[in-house]
This record gives sequence, C-alpha cells and structure tokens, in this order.
Amino acid sequence: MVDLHHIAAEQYVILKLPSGNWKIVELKPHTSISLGKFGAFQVDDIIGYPLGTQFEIYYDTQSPPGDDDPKNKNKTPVGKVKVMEEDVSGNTEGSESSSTPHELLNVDSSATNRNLINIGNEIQSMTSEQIEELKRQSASAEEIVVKMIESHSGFHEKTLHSQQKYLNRKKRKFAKYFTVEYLSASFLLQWLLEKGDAQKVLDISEETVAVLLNVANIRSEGRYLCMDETGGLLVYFLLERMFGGDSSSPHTGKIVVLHENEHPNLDLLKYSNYGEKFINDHVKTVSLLDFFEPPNPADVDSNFIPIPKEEARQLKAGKKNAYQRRLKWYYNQHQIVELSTKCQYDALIVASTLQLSTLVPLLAERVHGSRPVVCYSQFKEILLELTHTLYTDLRFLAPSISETRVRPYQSVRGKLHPLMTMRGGGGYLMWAHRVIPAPEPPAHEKQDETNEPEEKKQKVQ
Amino acid sequence: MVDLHHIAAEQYVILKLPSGNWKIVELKPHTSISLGKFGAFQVDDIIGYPLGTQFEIYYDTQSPPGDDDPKNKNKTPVGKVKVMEEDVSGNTEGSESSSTPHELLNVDSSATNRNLINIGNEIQSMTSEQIEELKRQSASAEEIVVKMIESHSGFHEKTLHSQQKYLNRKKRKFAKYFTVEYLSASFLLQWLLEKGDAQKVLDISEETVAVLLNVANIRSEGRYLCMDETGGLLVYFLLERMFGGDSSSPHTGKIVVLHENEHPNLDLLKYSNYGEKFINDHVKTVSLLDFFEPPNPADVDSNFIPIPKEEARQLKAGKKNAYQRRLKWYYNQHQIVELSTKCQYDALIVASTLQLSTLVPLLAERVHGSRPVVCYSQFKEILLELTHTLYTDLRFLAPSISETRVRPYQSVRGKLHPLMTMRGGGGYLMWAHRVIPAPEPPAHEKQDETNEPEEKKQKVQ
Amino acid sequence: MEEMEKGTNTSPMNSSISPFSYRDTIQEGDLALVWVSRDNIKPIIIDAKQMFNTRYGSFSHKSMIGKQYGSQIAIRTKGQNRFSFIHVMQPSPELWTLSLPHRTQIVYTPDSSYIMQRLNCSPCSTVIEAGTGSGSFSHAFARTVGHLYSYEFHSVRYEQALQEFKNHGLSNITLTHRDVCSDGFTVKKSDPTSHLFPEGASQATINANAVFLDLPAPWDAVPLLDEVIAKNQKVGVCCFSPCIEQVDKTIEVLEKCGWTEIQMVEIQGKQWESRRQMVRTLDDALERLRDVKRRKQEGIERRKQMYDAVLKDDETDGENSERPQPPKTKFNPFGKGTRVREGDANYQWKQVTRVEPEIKSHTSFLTFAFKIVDKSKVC
Amino acid sequence: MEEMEKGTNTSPMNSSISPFSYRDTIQEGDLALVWVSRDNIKPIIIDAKQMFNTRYGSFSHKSMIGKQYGSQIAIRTKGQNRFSFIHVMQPSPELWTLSLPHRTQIVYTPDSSYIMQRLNCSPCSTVIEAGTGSGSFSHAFARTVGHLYSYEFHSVRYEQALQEFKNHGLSNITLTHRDVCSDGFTVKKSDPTSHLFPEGASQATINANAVFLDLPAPWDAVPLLDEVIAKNQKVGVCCFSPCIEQVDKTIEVLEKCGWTEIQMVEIQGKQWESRRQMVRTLDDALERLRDVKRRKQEGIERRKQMYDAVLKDDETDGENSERPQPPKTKFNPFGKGTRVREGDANYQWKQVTRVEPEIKSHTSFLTFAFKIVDKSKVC
Repeated sequence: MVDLHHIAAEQYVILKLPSGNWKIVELKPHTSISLGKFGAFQVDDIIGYPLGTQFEIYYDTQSPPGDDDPKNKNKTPVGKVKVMEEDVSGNTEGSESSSTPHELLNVDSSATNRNLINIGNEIQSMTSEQIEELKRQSASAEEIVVKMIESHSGFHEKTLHSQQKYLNRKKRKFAKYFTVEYLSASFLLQWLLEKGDAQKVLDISEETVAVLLNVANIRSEGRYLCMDETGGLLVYFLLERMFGGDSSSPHTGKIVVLHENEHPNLDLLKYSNYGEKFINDHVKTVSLLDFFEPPNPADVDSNFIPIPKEEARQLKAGKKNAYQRRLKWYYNQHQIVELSTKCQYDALIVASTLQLSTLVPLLAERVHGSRPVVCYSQFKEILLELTHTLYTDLRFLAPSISETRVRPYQSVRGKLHPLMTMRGGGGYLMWAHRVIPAPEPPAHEKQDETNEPEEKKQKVQ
Repeated sequence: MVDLHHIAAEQYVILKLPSGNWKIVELKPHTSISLGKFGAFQVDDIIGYPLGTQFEIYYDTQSPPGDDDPKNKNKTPVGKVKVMEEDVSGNTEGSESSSTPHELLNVDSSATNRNLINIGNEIQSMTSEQIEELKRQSASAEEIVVKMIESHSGFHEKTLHSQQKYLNRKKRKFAKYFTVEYLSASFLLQWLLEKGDAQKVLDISEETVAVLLNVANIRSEGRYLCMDETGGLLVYFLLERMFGGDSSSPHTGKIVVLHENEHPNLDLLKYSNYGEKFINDHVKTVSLLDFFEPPNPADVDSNFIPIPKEEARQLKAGKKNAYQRRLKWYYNQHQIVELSTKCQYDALIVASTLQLSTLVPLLAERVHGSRPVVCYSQFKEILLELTHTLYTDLRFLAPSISETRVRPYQSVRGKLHPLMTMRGGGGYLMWAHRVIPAPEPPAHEKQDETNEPEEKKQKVQ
Repeated sequence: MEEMEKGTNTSPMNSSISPFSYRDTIQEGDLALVWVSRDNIKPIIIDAKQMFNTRYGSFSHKSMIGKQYGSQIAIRTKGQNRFSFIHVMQPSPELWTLSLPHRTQIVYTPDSSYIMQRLNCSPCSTVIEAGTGSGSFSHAFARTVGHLYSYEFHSVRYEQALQEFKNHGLSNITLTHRDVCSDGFTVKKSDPTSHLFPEGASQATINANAVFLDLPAPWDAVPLLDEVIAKNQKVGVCCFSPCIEQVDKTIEVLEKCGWTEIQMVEIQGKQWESRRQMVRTLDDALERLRDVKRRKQEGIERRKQMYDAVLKDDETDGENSERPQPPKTKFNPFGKGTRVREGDANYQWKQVTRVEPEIKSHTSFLTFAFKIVDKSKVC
Repeated sequence: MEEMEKGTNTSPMNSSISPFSYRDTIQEGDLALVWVSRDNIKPIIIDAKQMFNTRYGSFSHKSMIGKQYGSQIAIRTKGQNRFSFIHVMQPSPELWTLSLPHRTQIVYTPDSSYIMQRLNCSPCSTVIEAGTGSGSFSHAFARTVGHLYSYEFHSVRYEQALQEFKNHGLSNITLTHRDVCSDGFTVKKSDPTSHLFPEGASQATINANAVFLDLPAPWDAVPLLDEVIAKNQKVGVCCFSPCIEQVDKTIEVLEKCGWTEIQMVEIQGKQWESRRQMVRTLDDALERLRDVKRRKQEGIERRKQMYDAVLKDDETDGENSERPQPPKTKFNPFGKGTRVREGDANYQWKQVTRVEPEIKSHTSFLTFAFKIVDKSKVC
C-alpha cells in the first residue's frame, strides 16, 4: 500500500490559505508555488511532512532574494517554510481560537461598542501605502497588525469581542501561512463551491452526497451504474469511498458511467491521485445510446476478428497501428455489450438533469433486486415527479425524498451560535429499492381489488 | 374599555392541564368544571383572578364529598382551589424546571444509566391498583410520587437526569393543577393542533400566521378581503391583532370574508369573546358568486322599497316579520354591491385550497395600489404555480415565497438543546404587492424590447 | 436612517397623519418608498421640484404626484431608449425594514412577527423595547400596539430615532435615552425622552404588558422590570441574544426573578425563488446521440475502409491518411451551445423552487417568559 | 438486537460470508430482512420449515428460497381473500437501522453519513467508536472502513453486540468491553474483547485515524486518545452530544489536548412524502354556486311572492306559511360529501410534497476536531 498520509512529489494537494480560500496545486519537484500576497514556497521544502500540516512562510531578512532580473520584480519572493505547531488559521467555518490574542493584552477595550457607530476605514489611520511598505519590509503579520492597532484611533473603544474579530480579520489578511491538505472529495467540492461553481456540480452539498454514499450502500467490491453531471465529482466521491485514494487497492469495485453526450465529462478526476490505469480499470464509460441500443455481438465479430498476438506483433508500423485501433474498437464494442446487457448492478446512482421520470425506470432495469436506486436533484419538484412515477411501478419499493442540511456553528467557547449566514441549497435525494414483483397469486375467488395499483395495495399494509 | 386581563364569568378561556394538554371551557357561573383525573373545580372560585393564573385543586380530607347519589359515583369530586405561587407545570415545550426536585434530595443516583437497560413498568413495583387506591385517598401528587420512588427498585440506579425526567413525568400524571389562560388566537391554534385537527386549519403554524399578519400590514383601521378555509381561525387571528379582544374597541377595521360554499364557515369564532354585534359590525361575509356577480342595484331597488320607519313599526306582527326579512335582504343586497364593486381593500389575505393561480388575480383587482397580497398554502408547490402566474401579471410586484419555522428548545439550564422531535409542516406564504402598471411610455424610437414581458423587464433593473 | 445621514431631506411635510397609516394618493410632502428592485428600495419625500435618479434614468416627482400609491412610473431612457420604471410605494414597517441598508443590525420580519404574536400584541398592548437600534422593529410595534416605550442607550442613535419617529408620525412611541441595564426603565420628566407627560405628572405610568429586550446583557435589565410592568395581569418578555451562553445567563436570572414558562426558540426564515428547469427527456437525448452517430457513421465507414485498405496493402502508411471530421449535429432539442432564456417557449419547462443562495441561518435566540406580579383577585 | 431478545433464532448458518456483503439469491440459513411496510421491517433467518406471520397472512420461507433478493412474495389471505405481500430484502446497514425498534437510541443515517464523510472514511481508515450502543453505526462503519475498534461499557449490551457482530460476519470489528472514560482505549490480551491478537502480541496496534465518541462525557475520553491514534498523520474526531453544555466542555478539552479546526455542526434530516392535492378551479367553484342558486331561485321566488302576498293581505300570517326547501345541488366538481381517493382519475391533481408529520428536529451536536500528533518529516 502506498503512503497516503504524507505530502509526496507529483501529487495534487489542496492548500488552505489564511483568507479561508482554497487552492489546488500539483507538487512538481524543484519548483516553487506562489500564494500571491501570502508568499511563495519551494515544493521540495514540504515533501515528506504529514498531509494536514500547517506551514508558515518566513523570509530571512539578512539575505534578500538575490534575483535582480527586472522581469521578476513583481514575482512573489520565495520564502522558507517552518512547521507551525499551533493552528492559527481561525477558519471561516467558525472555529476561531477563543483565547484572547496576545496583541490585545495591553490594549484597552470598552465593555460595549456604545461610542462606536461606524467602524470603517476612516478610523484606521494607516494608509494602504504604509501597509504595503510594511509588507515589503517582510514584516510578519503580527508586526503589521500591532502597527495597525497603534494607529487605530477608535480601537480602544471597541469591545474585546470586536477587537478580537478585527484582529483575526487583519491577521488573516497579512499572515503568511498555509495548510497542505489531502485532496479529498469533500475538499474538492468545497473548493468548487467557493469558486462559485455550485451550478456546475448541481448545487450538491457534502452532507447530501454523504447520505447518498451510505443509502446507495457503496462498498469496495460493488458494481455501480452511475450518471454524473457534476463533471466527475460524484465519481470521485465514489472512488474515494471505495478505495480511499489507494491506487494499489486490491478491491474489485467498478463504476459504469453513462453519459448523454458523445463523450463523458469526468474532468475533475484529473485532480485525483489515482493512476490512469487504476481509473481505466475501475471506471467505465458508455453513452446512453450504446447502453440502450448496444451493438449486436455477431455484427462486431463479423466486422473484425483479432489475429493471434504473435501475428499482430509482426505487423508493420502503419499496419500495426491500424490493427491496434480496430482491436481497441473490437474490445470496446464487446465491453459495451457486457456492461449494457449482461451486468446486474449493485446500485443505480443518478445525478443528472435529464428528466428523471423517463430515465430512471429504464436504467433501473439493470439493477439487481434488493439493491438501492438513489437519485440526486437540485430541486425537490423533480424528485416529486419521479416518485409519483415510481409509485405506480411495482419494481420500486418505497421511493422517498430526503433533505439533509448541515448547520455549522461559530464554535468558540462563550460565543457559541449557529453561523449567521450559510449557503442555501444542497439538493435532495430520492431513495428506493429495486424489487422484483411477484406474479399475481391465484385468487381463491375473483375479486376486484386484485387490480388495484401498487400505491393502494401498499397502503393496505 | 372592558377588563381583558382577569378571569370573568361567561367567558371562554383555555385551561392548561398538567399533562400539557389544553381544554377550552366556558365559565358559566355557579357550575363546576371537571378536568377528569386532574380533579374538578367551581367556576366561581376562579373568577376575578388574573388570566394566566395557575390554580391547584385540593381536597379537604376532613369533609369528604357529601354526595352519596350512586349516579354521581364516577363523577370527579369538586375540590377547592388555591393560587399557586410557583409554576410547576413543566410544560411539554421544554421549560421544565431545572432545579433538583426536593423528592430527589434524599435519593441515590447513579452517574450514568450504566446498569440500567430497560426502565419499564416491571421495576416499579406498585401495582396500578395500589396507585388508584392512593388516588382515592386523595393523596397529593407529591405523596403518590414519593410512594412510587420508595417502591421503585431500580430508581437509585438511574442518573439524576433520568430520575428528574421520571419524576416530572409521574408528577404530571397525578398532579391536580391547571392554568387559566386568555383564549388567544395562538392558544386556539395550539388546541386545534393538539386535538389532531391540523388538516382542518390547513396545517398552518403560529409562526407562519404571525408573518402573515405582519406582511399583510394588518392595522386596526384596515379593510381586508379574506378567504378563510381554517374555519374562522385566520379571521380570529385578524380580529385579535386589530382589536385585542376588546369588544368596545373604537377602531373601525373590517374583514370581508369570501366563501366558496353557500354559507361561510367561521365556526371557531364561537370561542371568541367578542359580542355578536361587534362581530357583525366588523366581519362581513359574501359568497364568491355574489362577489364576482353582484346584484344590479337597480334590480334590487325595483324589487323592494323600504317604507319609512314609522310606517314599518305599525305593521301587524306577521306582516312586520315578512317586512323585516325583505328589508334585511334589501340591505344585504346593497351591502354585497358595496363590498364587491365599490370597496378598495387594504390587503388580500387568502388561505384557501381553491386553485390560487385562477383565484388570486381576480380577487386582487379589488386591492388598492401598494397594498399587500398574501396567500397561505400548506404546500409550496401551490404557491410556486401561483408566483409563476403572478410574474407575468404587471399588477403584482415581486411575488415571493417564504417559509418560517420555529425551533423550540428544551430550555433547562445545563441541558439546553433543541427539542428532539417537533411537528413538521406549518405551510408557506406568498407575499406580493398590488401595483398599478403604467401605460407604455412613448418610444423615442420604436424598439423590440418594449414588448418584453414584465419578468424580463424587471431583470434589466 | 442611512438615507438621512447623506443629507437628503426626509422630513415629510404632511406630518399631521403618519405616512405609515393607509393613504391612497401620492401627494407633495409625502414620505414614499421608491422600489427600484427587491434589493434597492429608497425612501424619498415627494417634492415637485425634485428628480429621483437611478442608473437607468431619472424620474420626476411631478410624474408621481396625484397618482395612486403602487403606481408604476415609466420612462424611456434617452441614451439607450430602453423602457425603464420604478414603483412608488407607501411605506409599511415591513417595506421600511427592506429599505434599510443590509449591514444595519435589524430584527428581521420572521423574528419580529413571531415575537409580536407570542407576546400577543394588539391595540391593548403596552410594550417596552430596549434598545431601539435601527428603529425597524419599533415601526412594527407602533403599527400594532397601544403604546411603545423604546429605550436607546447610544446618544447618536437616540437622536436619529427621535427625529425619524417624529418624521414618521409614530406618535404612540415614547423614546428615551437610557442605559436600562444600569438605570432601569422608569421615565421621569427630567430624562431625555420624547414622552408627553400629562399635567402635573412627573413620571410616566408605563404598566407594560409585553417586553422586548435586544441587549447584550439582558440579565442586568430583567431585575429592573418589576417597577414598570403591569402588576395584576400576565406580562410576557422576550430576550433576543445571538449566543447560547447569553441564553443560559438569561434563563438563570428569569428564574431568579420569578418569571415562568421560560422557553427559548429559534426562528428560521427562508425565501424561495420560483424558477424553471428545462424538461430534457431521455428520448430527446437518445435521438440527439443517434443524430451524432449517423453523422459520424459516414466518417467511420470511410476510416474503416481506409484501415482495411491499409491492412491489405503493405505499401500504404496508415498514419498519413486523411481522417475526415463528421459534420456537427443538427438535432438540438436542448439548445446546447445557444443561450436559452429560462422559460423560452421553444422548450418545455418544469416549475421549481430554489432557496436564496445565502440564507440567514441564525439571527438570535429568543427566550420567552411570563409573569404575574400580583395574583390577587379583583372584584 | 430487540428481535433476538424475543428468542427468535437470528444466527445465520452461512457464517462464512457476511450477510451484509452483496448476495443475489435467498438461501437456507441466510439472514434476510422482511419488508412488511416502511415502519415494519423484520430480520429473519431463512429456514425452510418456518413461516413468517403477519396480520395480513403467513408467508412460508420455502416460497422465498431460491428467489432473488428483493423478490416480492405474494399470497392470498384465506379469510378475506385479499392480495397480500412482503418483500424479502438483503440487509444493508441502512435497512438494518430502519429495522431497529424506534425507541432504541441510534445514530440516524443523516448523522452517521455525514460523520463518515467528514472523517473521510474508506478502506484505508481505522476507526474508534465508543460506545457501541445499538451497534447500528458499527454496521455502517464496518461496511466501509478497514478496521473498527468499538467499545461498549455496558456488559449486557457488549454481549449482545458481540453475538450480533459475529452473526453478521462483521469480522473487521474489534469489540471491547470497556469504560473508555476511565480505562482508555488500549486493548490488551487480558481484556474482554473480540480482538484476534497476532502470535506473540499482547496488545492490539490500533493507530486509528478516525474517532467517534458517543459518550455522555467525551471530555473524559479525549485526553486518553493520544495513546491509540495514528501518530504521523492527520486524525479526526467527532463527539456526539445532545446538550450544548456538553459541547462547551468538549471544546474546552479538545483545545487543551491540542486538537485543532474545532467545529460543531448540527445535521437536519427531513423526509418528504409525495402527495397530490385536488385542483379546484375558481370557475368550478362559481359554477357550483350558480347551480345552488338556480335550485334555490325557485324557492326564493315562491317565498318572495308569499311575503309580497302577506304584505298586501293583512289577514295572512307570514310566520305560518310553508317555506319550501330547495333541492340539493347536482353539480359537484370536487366530489363534496363523497369519499374521493387521492389521485382519483375523475379529478385533476397537483403533485405536492409534505414533510413527515413529526420531524427529528435534533439528534445531537457533532463536534469535529483534527490533530497530527507528530509533524515530523518522513523520507
């Protein structure tokens, strides 16, 4: 098993910045990575530390960056890094450190904000030029903040709480540290949401996809039929749950992804650290048309017959290439036949904006009895239509719609409260089980109610 | 102004029982009211105390109820009442008293429920017969509970928290007290909900109707057009907000209630303490048909002409009666004309299961510019259809759907948390303003976009 | 209040009636709210000489006067010759709240509505509110209740609210400049207050039967309430606090001071947008793929023949052969690659609701409690 | 667990594979879940000699054997000759959770799912769970993670879970009888535990990278975690507590013990029912009123003539005249007075959703935190 817990070269990781923003980077050895105003660092300096480690960038003021090349003038100077022992991130999710920052220990504070109406930029008397100058002097975030407090005429009139908030805001603005995190599916989603790409992933939330993974009963050895209109995010969630990022995983699970366009869109998998071969082995893609109208195996065989390997190896370069293409086509056609007509799937998982009420009954035909059918939609109304369709179809047991929302708190002792605002949305799930209707048992005596629809019959029970 | 704050004879009040249940009673002087297992009391004994007072029922054991009539054998004996100075209700909304009940001060408790799996009836070794016997002995709730603790073999193995919960449960079961509350619209709703009548009031919640009253800008002097499919509950909410239960209110507001059946259903107003005349003055009812197809005033006048009062007074009994009926009809017809063609309303408030998208645009024609249109529905999907209809109608400004939910907490210090379960539902509101579209201003030069629908035009801004 | 700071004249001239009571026609001197968009509602005083300027054009007050409230005022912008309009609305407490700048600390309508209902507000109510803050909740109280005693400890905000309540004709508000936590609620003639004392009275008779405390430390104020609340009736209080620790301290002091039926709740208000999602059937999707396939078929056939030819003929180099590209698909049932307007009549749509992108997940905790100071019987 | 107490045999005979791994065909000795209704799901061990009895009829296990999981088994009840059926399902952790008695304290699926995701559970995870409780969450963990170390302090529950995990073939669970708050997490050979120690090992090498604490006092357990969590990687913990005061104490100790990124969240899960509401148009309502009116008209006319006659003729007594009742309306577009089944094809319906009548408004607060014990570099 590969080491999944330490920062490695050639890996994609996600960096958490003091601003609370996220940045995905590929760790190319012997290069540097710039975090803009938060500094820049050498990739080699962080390799080998545990994923999740927080680093501070510092600059050795004695030795200024020796590069006088004018075209590098606006480039962020590359600093050194040191591991931070204490977390100072004060992340945007509300886990700000609750102890009084030491910068405040010598500052008066008011019991209320009583004499303060408008805490605006006009009170802070340092100009942005002065601050820029300080930054150019490579002062630490702390130094800058202390200077700012000194020059902030209204500061002592703020409450201790306001002062802390102000400080944390400013610190985040000037601090030079970053955390290197494993690029989990959840972090990838968070990165997309913060980029404003919610619509590209159908507004799905971590909590909703979490429930999806559990009710779909995802296991390392399962074979799943999937539609993914989130650009591969959903498939990445499945892969992570099945294999935990381990390209050497011995597990045999497979995901068959159906796509409505000529080519599948699983672009986000490029950030995954699974090898190409691993993905090819575990993720198969088939167009909806091929799935519903697969090639006739006889037609395929009549079109092309593989020649013995020995023979193939001896073909000339041009001919060999053409042969390989035809051979690939041949295997691909047979694989389509296999996946679309012979496989029974362990779950159907749909995140698509195609009309679900026309799509799902057909796809579910390939799902094994007792296995879950789970559909995601951004809109409850879509799933409402779907469930009404499934109610009248005896192959679906108890379709139901669920909504799951996480409510994060400002998790600071003495100041506990739910966050004042949070992202709306997150979508809904439809969960049902594929079942196999029994033939109508013979009546002891003919009665009318035998023709009642399923919906009614279930209510009897 | 009448005294609205004290318990008065002939009044409807709502009683809160130790079980957390509610009971509406009319306070007929010189009668008694039975609360079943919680005892019975004389109405006269509670008259004059402030509404909101909690009374304990006690029995003078020296003088047993002197009634030996066998048919009264199962009747609850009428006790005496005393005002309780401290609230012990421990209501179901989570405001259980947090101090350790004194019954527990001498009882061992376990730090955890570790050795306790099944706290069932088998541990409590008093039989229900023994308990009944105690009750017959008119022991106080406290006495019964103390006896039960003594006989509860597993009691000391419970945690203090479990013990308190157990005690409160038992106390509520045997205590004999009640609170006399003013029958506010909110309490009336709560009573209906606890009776299981949620569907009769369209599943509306207190918080939703609260928002309705505010966004509809209900004022004491307003004239409101209303559809009420909640049996009069909504109208009662309006009356309470406008007049505060004061039948002598000088305010001039009126509610015009449209009904889809031959007769209006405002049955719940029977519990209100407004006089009949007051209700007749402030609540008018008109059938939808009369509203949309009112009588022709000329036709009414051609059918009947009132004679001078002097003359009418001298009619013979039978004739006078017939005349009065005709006169009532005459005034009623003219009132219908007035209400359906001449009035401009200060708000339209609809709680109806008629298709809102066909109903609201027509009713809103009678609403004054800049006044709110507020519709309640149990289902968001109904309001969704409605808003899409209103979007394309230039007479409605910014239709929007809101959802309001209250989340009550177990409000006990040291054990604060949201209640584990609560009623779902509560409905949704559509809020828009009636506006008056301007004629298209003359174009400086003809352009296509002048014919864009409102929806598009609004998006431009 | 924000608007006033910018120097605009917002003193209505028709001060005899409140601009918040029902009025029908837009008149010179009226306070009106101009609705530009949901997020842009501006108060103006109607002045025949003034213009209301937006980035979509200028609207003369003259064109508003005499029209009914709620009227749409439309112009064509000179530059682009576009149809542009506003609506002139009569203020209500809820519209006024919407018109306040977003960064103002306000009690939002779902909370204020529930508080008013839970405290059973009506013309028979006398209410205490501390602090006044932006004055937005004061407007809602003033509409409904008999009298409102509002307290503000911040002197600048006090002055602003004093002026605003006067301009808005809210004559049933007594506003007092006071730190109620230290100085209590009693209003004396010598205090900085708007109260109109009757002849000979040196202090106001408050007798409040509903109390709303929006204070950082309500526990300091609760013990001081007994002096001013009605004695012989049930009085309700609501404390509005953002943090749970405040709730804990509040419950503690409420219990100590003999308040009962203590219950804390949260209000969760959501706004839903009505939208449409395109109905994209499986059949259309399949037909589209078939169309693509048909158009590719020709190319594939050609390629296949080419490869077959290569395999037969040792001399040809397969790599250099031309690989013709298939023509693009013409069957486009979902309008891919074009900009489709939501609701476009050429497509089928399903009506859906979407919650606002950012929801107010927490405003404050609301702690309610009730008390009857004197439970004696009246005759 | 409840079912077992009743003495039913729930030891599956095919113990070589877990009944929770994918299986296709119902076989003798299998553990299966019989779905009677959403609220009535019962575990059974397939035994050709047994019957499954419901109040709707008896179903022979024999009729199940050989069929695919998910099969509907249908009978006609002899008494009423009604069509009656059940579904035979293969257990999954989520179905198993649904089958547990409602009064059991369980971590529900919305919570357990989020916790697993937030702790990034996968086959590469080693998880600590304390306490085991009903074992429902253990099933979900066992499905997903590499190894689960579960701790239960209550001896009866420990024995029950031990048997259940064995019956369910959950071989990747180490269950230990332990009060972790006082005795920590280390598992020794001498402990009451299901752990299979390798040759020569006297204590288990845990190295957990995810921890779930469902304990009344997690603050006692947190300081004891360092011994058993993985040292050189990021480890996550989730504490599950119903009361906010517990959260406060938990945060305090997490900070003290060097855990970072502390965040508390709540999960709110709702189930929606799909329903239909009758579409009742205004036109139909008006037509119905017109119909009533027409039918009354005749009566009114007659009455009017009567009164007119009375007014003209001094002798007649209006009171005693007969007042004919109009016939009932025939136009009944909404089926008033009849029992209309929801969805009846004779009426128009609008699809609507309704939330379950009672929602789980609170389960527990979830406090997450993370820690890297040893941040040194590896080569």
